Amino acid sequence: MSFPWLTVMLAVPVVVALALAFAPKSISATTVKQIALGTSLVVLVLGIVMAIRFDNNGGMQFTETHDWIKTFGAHYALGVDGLGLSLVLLTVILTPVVILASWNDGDEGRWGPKGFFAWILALEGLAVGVFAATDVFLFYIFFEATLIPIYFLVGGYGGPNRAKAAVKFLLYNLFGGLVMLAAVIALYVESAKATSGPSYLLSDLSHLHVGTDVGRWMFLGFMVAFVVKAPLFPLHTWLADTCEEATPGTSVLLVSVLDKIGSFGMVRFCLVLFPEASRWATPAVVVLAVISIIYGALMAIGSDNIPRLIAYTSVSHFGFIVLGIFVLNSQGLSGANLYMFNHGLSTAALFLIGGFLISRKGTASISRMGGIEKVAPVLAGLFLVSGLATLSLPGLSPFISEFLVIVGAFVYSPWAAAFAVTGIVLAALYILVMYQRMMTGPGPEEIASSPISDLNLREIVSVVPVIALIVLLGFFPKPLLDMLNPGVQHSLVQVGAHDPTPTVPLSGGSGEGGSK
Amino acid sequence: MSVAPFIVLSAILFTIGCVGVLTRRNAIVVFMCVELMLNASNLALVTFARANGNLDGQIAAFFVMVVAAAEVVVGLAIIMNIFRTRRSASVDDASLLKY
Amino acid sequence: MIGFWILAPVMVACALGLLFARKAVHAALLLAVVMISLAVLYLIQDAPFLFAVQIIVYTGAILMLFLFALMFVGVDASDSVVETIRGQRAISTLVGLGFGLTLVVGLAQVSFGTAFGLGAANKQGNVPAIAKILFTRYVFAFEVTSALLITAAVGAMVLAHRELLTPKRTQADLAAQRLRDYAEKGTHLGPLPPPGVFARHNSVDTPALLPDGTAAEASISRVLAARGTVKSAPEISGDIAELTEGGEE
Amino acid sequence: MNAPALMSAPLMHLPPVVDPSATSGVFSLLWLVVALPALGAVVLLLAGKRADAWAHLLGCATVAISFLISLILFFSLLGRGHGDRQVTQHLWTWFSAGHYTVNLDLLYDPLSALFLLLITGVGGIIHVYSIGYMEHDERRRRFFGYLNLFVAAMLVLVLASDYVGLFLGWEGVGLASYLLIGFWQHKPSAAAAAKKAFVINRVGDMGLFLGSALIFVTFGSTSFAAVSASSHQASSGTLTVIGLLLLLGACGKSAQFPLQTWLLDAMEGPTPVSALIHAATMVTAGVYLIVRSNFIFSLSENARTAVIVIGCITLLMGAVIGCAKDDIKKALAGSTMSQIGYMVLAAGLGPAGYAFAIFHLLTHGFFKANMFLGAGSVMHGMDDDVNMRHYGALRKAMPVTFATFAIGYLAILGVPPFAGFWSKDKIIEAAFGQNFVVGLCTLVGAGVTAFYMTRLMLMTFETSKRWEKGMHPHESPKVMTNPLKSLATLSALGGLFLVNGWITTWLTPVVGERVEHSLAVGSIGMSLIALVVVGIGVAVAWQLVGSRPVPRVAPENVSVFTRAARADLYGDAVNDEVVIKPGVAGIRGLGVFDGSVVDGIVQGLAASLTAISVKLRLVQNGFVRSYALAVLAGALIVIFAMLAVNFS
Repeated sequence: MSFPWLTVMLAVPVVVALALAFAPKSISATTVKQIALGTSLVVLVLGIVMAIRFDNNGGMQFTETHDWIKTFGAHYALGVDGLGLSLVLLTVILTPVVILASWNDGDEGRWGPKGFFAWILALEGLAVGVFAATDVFLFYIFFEATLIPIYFLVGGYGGPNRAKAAVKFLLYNLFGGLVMLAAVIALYVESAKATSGPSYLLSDLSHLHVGTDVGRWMFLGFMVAFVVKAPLFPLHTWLADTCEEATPGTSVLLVSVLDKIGSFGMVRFCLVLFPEASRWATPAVVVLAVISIIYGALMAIGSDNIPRLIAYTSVSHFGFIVLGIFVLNSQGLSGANLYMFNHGLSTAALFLIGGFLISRKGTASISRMGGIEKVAPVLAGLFLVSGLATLSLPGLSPFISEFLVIVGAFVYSPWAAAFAVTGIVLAALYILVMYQRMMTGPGPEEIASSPISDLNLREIVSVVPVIALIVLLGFFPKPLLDMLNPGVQHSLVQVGAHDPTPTVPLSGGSGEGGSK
Repeated sequence: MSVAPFIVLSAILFTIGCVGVLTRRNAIVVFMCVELMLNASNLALVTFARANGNLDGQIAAFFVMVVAAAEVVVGLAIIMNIFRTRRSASVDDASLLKY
Repeated sequence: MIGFWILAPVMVACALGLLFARKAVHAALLLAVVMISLAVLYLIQDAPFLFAVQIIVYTGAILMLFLFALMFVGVDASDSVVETIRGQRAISTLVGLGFGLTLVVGLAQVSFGTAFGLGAANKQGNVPAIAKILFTRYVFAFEVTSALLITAAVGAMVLAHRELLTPKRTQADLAAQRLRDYAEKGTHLGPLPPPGVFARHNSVDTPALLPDGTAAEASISRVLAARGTVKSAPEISGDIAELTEGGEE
Repeated sequence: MNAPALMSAPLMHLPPVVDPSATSGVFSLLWLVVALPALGAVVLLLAGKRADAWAHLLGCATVAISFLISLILFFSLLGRGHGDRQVTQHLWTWFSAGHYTVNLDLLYDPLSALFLLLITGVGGIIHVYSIGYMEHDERRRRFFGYLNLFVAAMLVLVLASDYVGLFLGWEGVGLASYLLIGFWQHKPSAAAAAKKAFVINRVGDMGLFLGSALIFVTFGSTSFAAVSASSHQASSGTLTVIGLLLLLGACGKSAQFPLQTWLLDAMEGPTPVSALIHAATMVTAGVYLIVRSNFIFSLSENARTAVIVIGCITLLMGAVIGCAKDDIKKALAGSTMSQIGYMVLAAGLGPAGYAFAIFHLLTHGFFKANMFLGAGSVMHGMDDDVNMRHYGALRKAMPVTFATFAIGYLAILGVPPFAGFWSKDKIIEAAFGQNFVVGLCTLVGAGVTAFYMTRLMLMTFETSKRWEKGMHPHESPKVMTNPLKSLATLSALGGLFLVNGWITTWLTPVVGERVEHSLAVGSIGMSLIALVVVGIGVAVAWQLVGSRPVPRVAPENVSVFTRAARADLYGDAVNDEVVIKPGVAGIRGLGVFDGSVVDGIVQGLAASLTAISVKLRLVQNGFVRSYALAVLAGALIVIFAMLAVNFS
């Protein structure tokens, strides 16, 4: 049994978090921050080593399976395939960035910096656990466990009425979680009927063929939880309020990492466990996704608060991701999987830089800002690049995933693609309108009165790697795509969907283009 | 001697006891109705003892009486207390424990 | 069975009376009648021991306790039949009737079959048989009930007990209080004069005579005075004159 | 040697198949052409203040070197045989999903060769010019960084061998134009113009996005080679839809009819930007797209008619707008819009017009850039005042600028020896060959062009002096006039491209054989007619503007046409009315909807729960007897339930 990579990556941050939490009061704030940063870097190194050792078309790797609760058939089973590894990598990359960026955000919160960084590390550990769980029961446990750190992070450190936002967040997600619990229990009942006794292992469950009606109800159970988590149109209102009140670092972890559990869950559980129901529900989900693309974008254009605007852009991007998943073809699914990683990076950059700006200006309302480009060019420049990434400019990584999703949507139905593509125009609008109102123009007079300082070294060091990764993946997405594609083919085979052949068969060998 | 009439009588007495508890407002009368209900059940117990031919019914009735005694003692003490503090023995006056 | 047919209507009537009796004491008495007829029914059903216990313990003790309580509370307390809770009377009669009907109808359909009768069980007499069962199979229950009775007694005592709110007054305090009252308010010092003690009249309502022949107020209790049943001196003097006719005019 | 595949459908001339051979020898330098400006951009943008001293030199150097390489490549391509002029260089596989792979390859063939020369050549000249023009701007390093970024993106656009690669260049160019239009960000109007340009481009890009998606769905790949090989097998309906989508993309980028409003606002940017981006290169990207996708357009008749219609409308609109504008740069922008209308129209004529569209594109690149830079030097002299009504009699004050501007003026009019004459007449000829109405439009357009160009020349250089007080215009420094001279020579000698039809034969491997249309009146006759119409235009302009004193303030009581033309034929008004006002209202309504309805349901749920619990609380009224009643009722219900269960 090889070295338990995933358990170590899961345990290290949680253990350090506990150590920090119960550390003596006398520990100074900077040492807490250094320990937190150090741990997250260690986990990052572990993640990178794991990625290097990952063999692209080796299916589920780094697996560990131990019996946990026999009667339920629940196992402590971990393992990652392409998608799982990419999201684990996203988590371990973003956490040090967030820790570095929100260096002194935790100081005046309720439990001080100790609590702040302890909760962030706990969140990282649990997130890694969620993405690595290959047992539905274990996944559910982690799924609910991740709510707690976010609740305390939002509730303890953040804007004026953060308590209300934290409660709303918790109730919304718990509601989703409970509906999912019903489905998990139903899953137990179904798997108990199977000859081999009840088992929550994904490998066993995927062979389980469930009746159509039961399958559909269970599919809906899972989908409700995931639609709340990856906020789609009707169940999205909690995201904007939470991000408005939370510190930028928490919003990054919430939107870039935790909301991915929703879309990750759809790919990992909905498609694999309930293929027939997924095909049955595709039209409805595609319509819902397209609505949230346009709805999120319009709301973003209309909002006057930076984190709120970024949150609504994420609603629109999640619309794209879910659209990519449920058009059930390889372009769409590869695009969606890639989109999860790219969206994580671009939103993180946007949130963090927005956060630096808000901490400097003291206000988050766009209308009260102006002419910042003259005063803080580096901040404006980085903000523009991350904004361009959000509106998926080619050459930056989100473009490739958005293009693939729209191509996938076009394969599914031209109308879906036509409506989805308006999203790119709305994206251009909300980013550039925001940039124009904040950065350009002479700016209100108070610019002269309170000149804001440009980014300091710490802030630049925290954001630049993310932006570098965005540009790098914009031109060389191949390594990431090679990691994701085998998983995509496997899911498609599992769902029993196949790509339609192009209407005009490619004549002769020159079809693949390129060199003779 | 057939059993049915006794049981029917016991049922009637029990019902009258219930209605008494619900309608009378004097605490002590309510208490008496409770006693009436207990006696009705004793009657049924004794009748069934005879019907089944063993004395368990009667022993049960005996125990009922013992318990009734203990209950009356404590109940009346409570009513005395309420009367001493509230100068009225009406059941409806002790209605502070409400929404 | 005839006994039953006689007693049943009486019991039901008394029970109904219990519902409508205006005075609590009447309700208590009606209950006594019901209990005694019940005792007779026990007797009819070969349960002499319970017959005795019912009469002595239940009616004799518990019901008497009720009467004591009634005396404390005062017979006239809260007898008004006006219903305070809206709709309570109507609904409770309705529900009560429904309940009764369901029971009676239910029981009527149930065939109890012929009774075994307690002949065999009471072979050595009812009481020894009960005792045998009571002290073998139910001995634990028996002990528990005894514990229950003790706690009930202690409970009643605790409930009835009233703490002395002010310090206990000694005899010296009382004497000083009496003198203070006499000094300030002129209240009669020392015990009040006893009632008049005469040859043929020494009952408590005969007033003692002051030297000038008038009745002494303080020698008669206020209650009797209030009630106006106090003998006056002239009434008594009439006897005296007659007895002492021959004496100096 | 791969003769065009004639095996199927002999009657319909088949589009040439893009079948490039791997680069060898000198062609392997192809990637350097793109890499140099890109590297320049990165260095200039990331380097801090210390790069300010040599920033502009690096900027010009990178473009100059890539111009040299393009020249070398051009001549080595010229040296190759007629059929073997398509070369590709595989950089790396960009991304793949399922069996759809997109390679980032560079395709160098006659069409992109010409574009390379235009972009790096004119671009280089404009770089040199902007050294002088941006002399006293403290952020010049950033300006050159953006210019290099633009050149790199435009090169990617013309060298891409795949629609998605083309899209990379396409949006890169859009970003560069956003940055450069909004270069003086402190001016709110510049920032707004930049945003407007980018958003309207993005609306066009939607078309390109969906076009490439449809191409993938139909052909299984988006590389030019694959698509051109099997485009004749696709149904005409799909081809038409693809054509229309690509046309939408082209309209967005080349400011054609529905999406043309941004071009006039783009004049907010510095003049070299207007010259490079909004005259020579970026706005012609749409024409390049149509000509490059000839394997689609030549196979679908109604797609081409749509292109022709759009071309005609824009041609006339641009000309009319050009007549009424007092701002010299906006007048030139109007004329650019109409000249591009000519090119789009030519491209729409199918195989007959592709070569002439590109030829006119080159010549227009020369003389329009020349005139824009001339306008820039006039503004430089009049310290950035753009209103022609404050010019007048600048001929003596700025002789060199006047001379170069005049050459440009003669070229755009189509006066014989100059470049304009050769390219525009060919288009008019081909238009008449297609159908009479289209030909007529081109002729009217030529006439109106003559009118507004003459009006511009007269108001600026000839008429009486109307300078502001204390204004003494002076000739621009050498670094600005030399580029003017070189551009003037180019716009004069541009016609050489056409000598014995060289350009048409040069472009046949890309766009296919040119179908000759014999004209009733012959080509010389057509040129004469065109010259007559131009003469009329000049005369009318002379009569209206030359002979009367030019009022210093734009007169108010003017005909309804002039008022419409001043408002850009209400293009902006239509956009505001149809898109922006309802959009803003819709968004505000959505905000309310989201707050009250979606959130309302959630809050409402919580509120109703508390309301119910308040009602239920009243049941505990404190009376023992009510509780006893409840107990009895409960007992009764239990009995009923048991009876029901047992006896049912």
